[in-house]
Amino acid sequence: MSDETPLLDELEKGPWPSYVKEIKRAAKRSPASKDLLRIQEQSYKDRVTHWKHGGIVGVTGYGAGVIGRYCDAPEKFPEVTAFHTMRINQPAGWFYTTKALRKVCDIWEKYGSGMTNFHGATGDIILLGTTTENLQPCFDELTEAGFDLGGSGSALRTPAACVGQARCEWANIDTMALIHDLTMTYQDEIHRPRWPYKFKIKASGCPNDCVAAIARADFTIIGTWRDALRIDQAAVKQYVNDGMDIVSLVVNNCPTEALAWNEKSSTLVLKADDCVRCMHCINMMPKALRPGLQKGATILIGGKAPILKGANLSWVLVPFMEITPPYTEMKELLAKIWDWWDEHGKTRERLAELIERIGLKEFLRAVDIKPVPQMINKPRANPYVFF
Amino acid sequence: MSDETPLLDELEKGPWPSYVKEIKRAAKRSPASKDLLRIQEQSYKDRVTHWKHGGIVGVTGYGAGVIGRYCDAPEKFPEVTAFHTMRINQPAGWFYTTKALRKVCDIWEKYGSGMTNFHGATGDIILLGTTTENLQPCFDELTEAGFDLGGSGSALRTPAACVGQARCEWANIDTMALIHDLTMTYQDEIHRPRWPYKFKIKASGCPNDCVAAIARADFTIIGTWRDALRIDQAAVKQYVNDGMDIVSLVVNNCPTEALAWNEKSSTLVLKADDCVRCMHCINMMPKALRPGLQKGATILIGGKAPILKGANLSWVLVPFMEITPPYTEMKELLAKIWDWWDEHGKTRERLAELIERIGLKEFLRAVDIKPVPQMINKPRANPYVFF
Amino acid sequence: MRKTDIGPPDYRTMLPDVIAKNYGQWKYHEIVKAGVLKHVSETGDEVYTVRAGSPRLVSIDFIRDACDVADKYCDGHLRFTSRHNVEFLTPNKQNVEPLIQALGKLGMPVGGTGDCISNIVHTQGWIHCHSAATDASGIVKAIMDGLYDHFTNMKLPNHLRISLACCINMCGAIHCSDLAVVGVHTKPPRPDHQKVLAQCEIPTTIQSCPTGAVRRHPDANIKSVVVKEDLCMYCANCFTVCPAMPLADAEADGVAIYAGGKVSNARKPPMFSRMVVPFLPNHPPRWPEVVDVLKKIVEVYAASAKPSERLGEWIERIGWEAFFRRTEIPFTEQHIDDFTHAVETYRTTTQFKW
Amino acid sequence: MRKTDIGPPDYRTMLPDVIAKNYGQWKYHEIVKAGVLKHVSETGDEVYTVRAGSPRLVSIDFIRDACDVADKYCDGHLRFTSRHNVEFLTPNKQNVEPLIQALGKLGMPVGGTGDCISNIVHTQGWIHCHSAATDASGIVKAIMDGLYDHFTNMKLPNHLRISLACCINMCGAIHCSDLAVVGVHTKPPRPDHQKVLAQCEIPTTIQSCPTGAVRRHPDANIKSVVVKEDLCMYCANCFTVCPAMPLADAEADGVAIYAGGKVSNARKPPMFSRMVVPFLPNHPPRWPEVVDVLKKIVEVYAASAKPSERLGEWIERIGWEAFFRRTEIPFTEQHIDDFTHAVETYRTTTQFKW
Ligand code: SRM
Ligand code: SRM
Ligand code: SRM
Ligand code: SRM
Ligand code: SF4
Ligand code: SF4
Ligand code: SF4
Ligand code: SF4
Ligand code: SF4
Ligand code: SF4
Ligand code: SF4
Ligand code: SF4
Repeated sequence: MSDETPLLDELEKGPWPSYVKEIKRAAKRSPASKDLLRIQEQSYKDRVTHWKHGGIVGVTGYGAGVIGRYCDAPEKFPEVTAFHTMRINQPAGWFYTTKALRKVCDIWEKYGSGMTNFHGATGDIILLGTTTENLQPCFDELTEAGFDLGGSGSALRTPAACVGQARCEWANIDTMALIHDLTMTYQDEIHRPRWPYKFKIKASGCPNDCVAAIARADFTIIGTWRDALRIDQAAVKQYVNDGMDIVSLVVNNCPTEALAWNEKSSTLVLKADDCVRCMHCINMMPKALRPGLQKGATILIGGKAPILKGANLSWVLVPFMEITPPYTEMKELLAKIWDWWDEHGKTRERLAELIERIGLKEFLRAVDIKPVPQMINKPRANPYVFF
Repeated sequence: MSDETPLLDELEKGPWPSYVKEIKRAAKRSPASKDLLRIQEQSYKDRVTHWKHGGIVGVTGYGAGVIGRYCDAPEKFPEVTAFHTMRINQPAGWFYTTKALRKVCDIWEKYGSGMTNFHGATGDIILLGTTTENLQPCFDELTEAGFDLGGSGSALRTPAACVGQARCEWANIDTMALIHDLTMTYQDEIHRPRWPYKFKIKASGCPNDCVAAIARADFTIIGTWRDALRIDQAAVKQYVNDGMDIVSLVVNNCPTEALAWNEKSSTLVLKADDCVRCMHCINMMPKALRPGLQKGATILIGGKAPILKGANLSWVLVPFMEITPPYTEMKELLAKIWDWWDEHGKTRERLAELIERIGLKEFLRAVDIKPVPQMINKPRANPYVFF
Repeated sequence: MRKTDIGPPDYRTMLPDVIAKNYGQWKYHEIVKAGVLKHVSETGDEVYTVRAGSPRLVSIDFIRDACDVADKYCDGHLRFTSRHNVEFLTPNKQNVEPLIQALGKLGMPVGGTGDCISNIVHTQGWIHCHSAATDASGIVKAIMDGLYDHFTNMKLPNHLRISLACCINMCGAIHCSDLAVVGVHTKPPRPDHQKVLAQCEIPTTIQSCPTGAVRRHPDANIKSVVVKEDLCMYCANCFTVCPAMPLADAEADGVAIYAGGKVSNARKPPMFSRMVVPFLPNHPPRWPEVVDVLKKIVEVYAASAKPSERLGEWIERIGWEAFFRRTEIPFTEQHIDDFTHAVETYRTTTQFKW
Repeated sequence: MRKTDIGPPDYRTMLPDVIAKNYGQWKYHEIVKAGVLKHVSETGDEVYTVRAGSPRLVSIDFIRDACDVADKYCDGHLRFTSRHNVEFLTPNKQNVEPLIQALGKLGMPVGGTGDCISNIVHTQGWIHCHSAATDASGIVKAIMDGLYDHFTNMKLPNHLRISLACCINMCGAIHCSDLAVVGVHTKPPRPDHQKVLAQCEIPTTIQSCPTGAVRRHPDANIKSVVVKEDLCMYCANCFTVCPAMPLADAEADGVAIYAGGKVSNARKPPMFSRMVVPFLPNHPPRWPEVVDVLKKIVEVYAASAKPSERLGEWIERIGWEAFFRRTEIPFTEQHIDDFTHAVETYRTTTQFKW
């Protein structure tokens, strides 16, 4: 069968780096990648996928971390007959030494297609495509090198953190330390699926939410502060002198009218009680404004994609939680949530969907948290109340 | 049994006119009103109602217009054993000659309790409390006097109009003429229930919606205009000279930033394309601003109270309809809506609930109106689309 | 012979001359003072409107009194408003003060215009309805006494509309009012097995329940229904179709208070009223707890809202958490929506006030 | 012996010195130019970050190239971002330009910071997923080529995030993106009666359908399922649990485009992306229709939004009717929600633009 890939070749053109080039590079040494290229060209012709559901494949002792894949035309594409991916848990914040990365590359050159995703949408390193036989030895060498598998299936998925205090002045919590700790604490939950469905945890250091935790995590941790944000009036003046139209760019964009510009004293006036910590003014004037000093996190729950009952954004469960090792309060909360979900959840029912079905009231009772207005945007409009 | 009403007597105190005084006045001549007072006192003691469901009572040839009522203790309150109300269709806009009103009073003195509601929440005159025997003769004298019954049950309910062009400079349509015409056209639909449930029509002359049509009518007619609102700059200046802070009170309250205040020329600048005709600026400066000249109405549907599936506000069906006698376009639309609702609606299913159940798409096809973005605030967020 | 389907009188036969003459030609209006409107026509004509409060539940004597005033000052015409106030219209400025005097004598308060609290749209209650979970006219009287000054003055940020319905059928269409008082049951219906068969269609009754709480009686010999109490939300649909399952209960019935609704499209689109107090007991004759909560909310609103801001617009601006803090109304489980679109009310952001 | 549950490497072993030293002490940052960040610490230390675009689907050679650069200029460290860009960090200002040169040689564009279009979060597509209704990396490449200048420049009102998912499972979590491209099927699954019994649990398969479209095969002898086509919304849940009912179809599969979502809490709370184009055909290799629509939207947005206004904030301000008018995208039945909370999307006000 021909090795020509006229359609894919079109995707080598243009300024953006080309994944087709990448597959071709890998194909030089990996027959699997060669067939990957060919089967992709086939899909470009047919305009359908040529992959089938994977059976249960994996490594001893784990129920997660490998996505099984088989192609639907092994006779045409023998080298990708089986083409499983391994999800490798990234170090929190996605920092690497080149030494560690090269090691992963060497192992994958030996056991896999040489193709990867840096990174998967959840955050893992995705080692894309190997055979069933190679899974175990590849895993063994990876653990030797200090890496382990991430989550898949009805398990806790690999938690993720924004860069946080490692390189961001706005991090109200140490997201990387927290996520590393949780990941280590919940190795069993990550590797051995036992729940109604997947569960995701993500942590951002401030409401900018640079890991999109509120949209993608059943359990969303977002750094915040209780006191007033800090203002360096001199630096504010500097921005204004440098020509920033502070009123239209900053003051008028405050969602709660918490800011005012005092022309006379050319100072920025904050009504701290009205600030909802949206970050906008801080984002606009990083040299002049900073989060407050009483730092902690808001815990939100329920974020997920549309399957099955529609997408959810996480909503506020705990307005403020102090975030200090060993994170006991958070872990106790997670335990209560998982118990309740495990007990009442149907198969493929995410936490948010279970709460929608059974009611937030029941949930709050189960995790014994008392209702506060911060949990809602607005009270009920209907008169259909249970007493 | 005692005629003392110590509890009700408390409600004769205080500055607001007292309905208890009113019942006592009626009681002077009406034994029924005397027992009404006593049964009300009873309820004030027991803190429960003493009225029972009414059977089907009414006048010959009509299925609507009378609400049957019986008390649950005829032995104690014989005079209100049967105490039905008659709903009398008000003249559009609730204008009366004293002659007409006195006539109604005389008839009601003769046949009823002498107690009334001016008016009922739908808009009818409510003649509150009479016996089954008196219904027909009372009705006959009322029709002689030029009055007729309104709607009840699963019928078209008495339509209502704001005062409109009779005494309001903002009326974009002649609400009273329209509502009178519709009421006359649909006498049969009003008097002979035949639908899955009730149906209500209300018309307001502008988006201030002084009959709360958007909240209370399945078919909501609200006057509007297509061109730019009219500005009398001289009158604007006058307001400003009289000390109105036009920027904070008017300009800044425009929901779409369609207004600007030009300090130099001290003129009010309108971006007509951005105006959503909310009325605020006009409301604030009635002497300077007026609706435009291309007048018509927006038709909205679905408004209702919570029973059964929750309350609805009416939503836009026809962004702009010209409103001129004989209102053919509107009547054709009503016919299509009623046919579809009649065919698909379950018992006690209001139009909005049927649309929620079957889908707006189906409804639009049935009444053949093509979808426009004005019908929605925002497109779907979910990916669950039927093609 | 008998007349039917003649419809209501033609409104044109009911109009005062000045209205008929200037119909559709009004140019502008001003509020002369609380309760007095002046409308000016393109023709130069003027009409003064004096608006007076009414209990709505009135005797024919009341109507006749009003007619007497109208005959004296308004050439024998008057009208009622969509909120049940009475309006006396006259082209003669001179008539205005005497009119006000005359209404004073009748005990009819003049007001209800502009930035005020107008009449309360309300319903039947214990006066006439079998479905009532509370009274209507009685609470309304108590509330209007308590807020009387706001009817006769115009010192609020914008007008404030109060409505009351004696059960959740909400005949007052109170679901979009600045302040709404609604009668609620808090105990399930008690089917009367003697009467059910006689008075009710059992299948219809079972169907009527939105939560499926009404079930056939387990004992096949008893032709009646039972209520699964934990599923019941006391909506009374079953009672509406089956009189033999009353919910009324002296202790368990009372009122809930909702706030922040509006109907007009001015500035913000129309909004639903939302729960602020899930339950207050029925304490006739004057429902003091209800009056106090409403007064408190009006006070805080009047003190802190901006000009033109409706109650609901103000709450949206400051946030519900701030509303509960400032009004000192306790927040409970019941405030959290658990009906069909509940999730749409959850706070899916880190934006909130402490 | 075999190691398990060791977890990921400790991030502390992966940090460059300057990061380890100033961890938690960063004071402020500035964007030196597109793709170059400068963070300044309380200690006075500085770190420069050069951000480079990556196709995400890369060979180990690509990683090794990046490592070479990092060894040369970043003391052997680098990181990846939550949008799959590669970041090279160095305390030495002098290294920045050479770094950029070196990346240029490798064909890695520098940019993705500030008011730009960063990398596209995306998924597997025809490269690896059985569920794909379209490809991922291919469209992404075509789109980034088309919008390349917005990656290397910062001339938008705010940053604009594009995401892509090859089926409505939405692995890219694209449901809150400024612009989202999602693979959709538009024909029901075709159960393969031979395979169903062998490969699928029939009850589970029937249950899996949210609309109840999957039914037992009417012929009791055929142990399989049928699909009630008019109930099917092509969500593929049945296919996820039962491989024997594929939906993939060359003609009927394609992509839908959603817009206006955001995640950050800055100014407006997070928002969902909403449908702007219900269906565009799969036209590999470069999906020109898709690229054109996205370019058009970006153009109109860039031209008319205010500074700091995200795409969705801009649309909310001008209104969806104005959005469709200005972008000249046709409005169809499919845009109107008919799912669970549909009514919440209807326009319950007279406020709209013509
Ligand atoms: C690899 C990855 C996409 C990528 O290219 O990066 C991925 C790939 C798959 N996802 Fe996903 N999901 C991936 C991140 C996500 C995310 C994003 C996230 O985690 O932040 C989401 C949205 C967030 C969420 O969970 O709601 C996501 C929502 C889904 C769903 C819908 C779940 C839902 O409740 O809505 C499914 C369907 C399912 O679970 O059956 C799914 C199912 C799948 C499956 C396993 C397909 C299947 O049904 O078996 C895909 C395997 C593809 C393959 O052949 O490799 N994937 N999936 C991502 C995981 C890589 C990693 O571990 O880092
Ligand atoms: C008399 C009146 C209240 C009043 O004191 O003014 C009234 C009284 C009753 N309404 Fe109403 N409704 C009255 C206006 C309304 C309104 C307001 C309106 O029409 O603008 C509404 C809300 C708007 C709407 O229709 O959604 C209203 C929504 C209901 C409902 C709930 C309907 C729904 O779909 O949500 C019911 C329950 C039912 O229909 O079974 C109801 C049922 C009733 C019944 C017939 C009780 C029953 O279930 O049999 C009440 C008879 C009371 C009695 O004994 O006299 N009434 N009802 C109003 C009619 C007077 C008139 O004709 O002018
Ligand atoms: C007489 C009446 C119409 C009728 O056919 O009966 C009426 C008459 C006027 N309304 Fe109204 N409205 C009347 C019920 C309403 C209602 C319906 C209701 O209250 O149930 C509404 C919607 C209420 C709501 O939004 O919840 C209503 C919302 C308005 C507004 C919008 C105010 C706002 O900012 O939201 C205006 C504009 C204004 O007041 O500046 C308005 C303005 C007016 C004007 C100034 C119109 C004009 O130029 O004549 C009239 C005198 C207002 C005043 O009282 O100061 N009218 N007006 C109704 C008097 C009721 C009463 O006795 O108090
Ligand atoms: C590196 C990264 C975090 C990480 O752990 O990897 C990051 C880093 C920074 N983000 Fe972010 N954000 C990163 C993903 C995100 C995401 C998540 C996403 O895009 O999926 C979001 C939410 C997106 C959304 O809202 O849809 C995000 C929303 C923000 C915002 C809010 C902007 C807004 O007005 O909505 C800011 C503030 C700003 O840009 O002024 C911000 C600001 C920043 C700052 C300035 C924080 C700081 O002081 O260092 C960092 C440089 C921003 C820049 O690129 O100009 N970052 N940022 C991520 C880089 C992704 C990329 O390669 O492009
Ligand atoms: S989420 Fe906040 S703390 Fe984390 S990287 Fe983004 S801006 Fe910094
Ligand atoms: S953080 Fe947001 S809410 Fe707080 S003051 Fe700044 S702009 Fe306003
Ligand atoms: S609705 Fe408009 S036209 Fe009708 S009375 Fe009110 S303000 Fe005037
Ligand atoms: S009517 Fe409303 S939207 Fe139009 S200009 Fe006036 S305030 Fe703005
Ligand atoms: S609100 Fe309820 S109780 Fe009151 S009149 Fe209407 S139906 Fe009767
Ligand atoms: S009151 Fe409502 S919920 Fe309770 S049983 Fe009756 S119908 Fe059902
Ligand atoms: S979005 Fe769908 S097709 Fe794409 S990877 Fe995820 S599950 Fe597979
Ligand atoms: S695609 Fe979805 S809707 Fe269609 S049959 Fe399968 S599960 Fe049901």
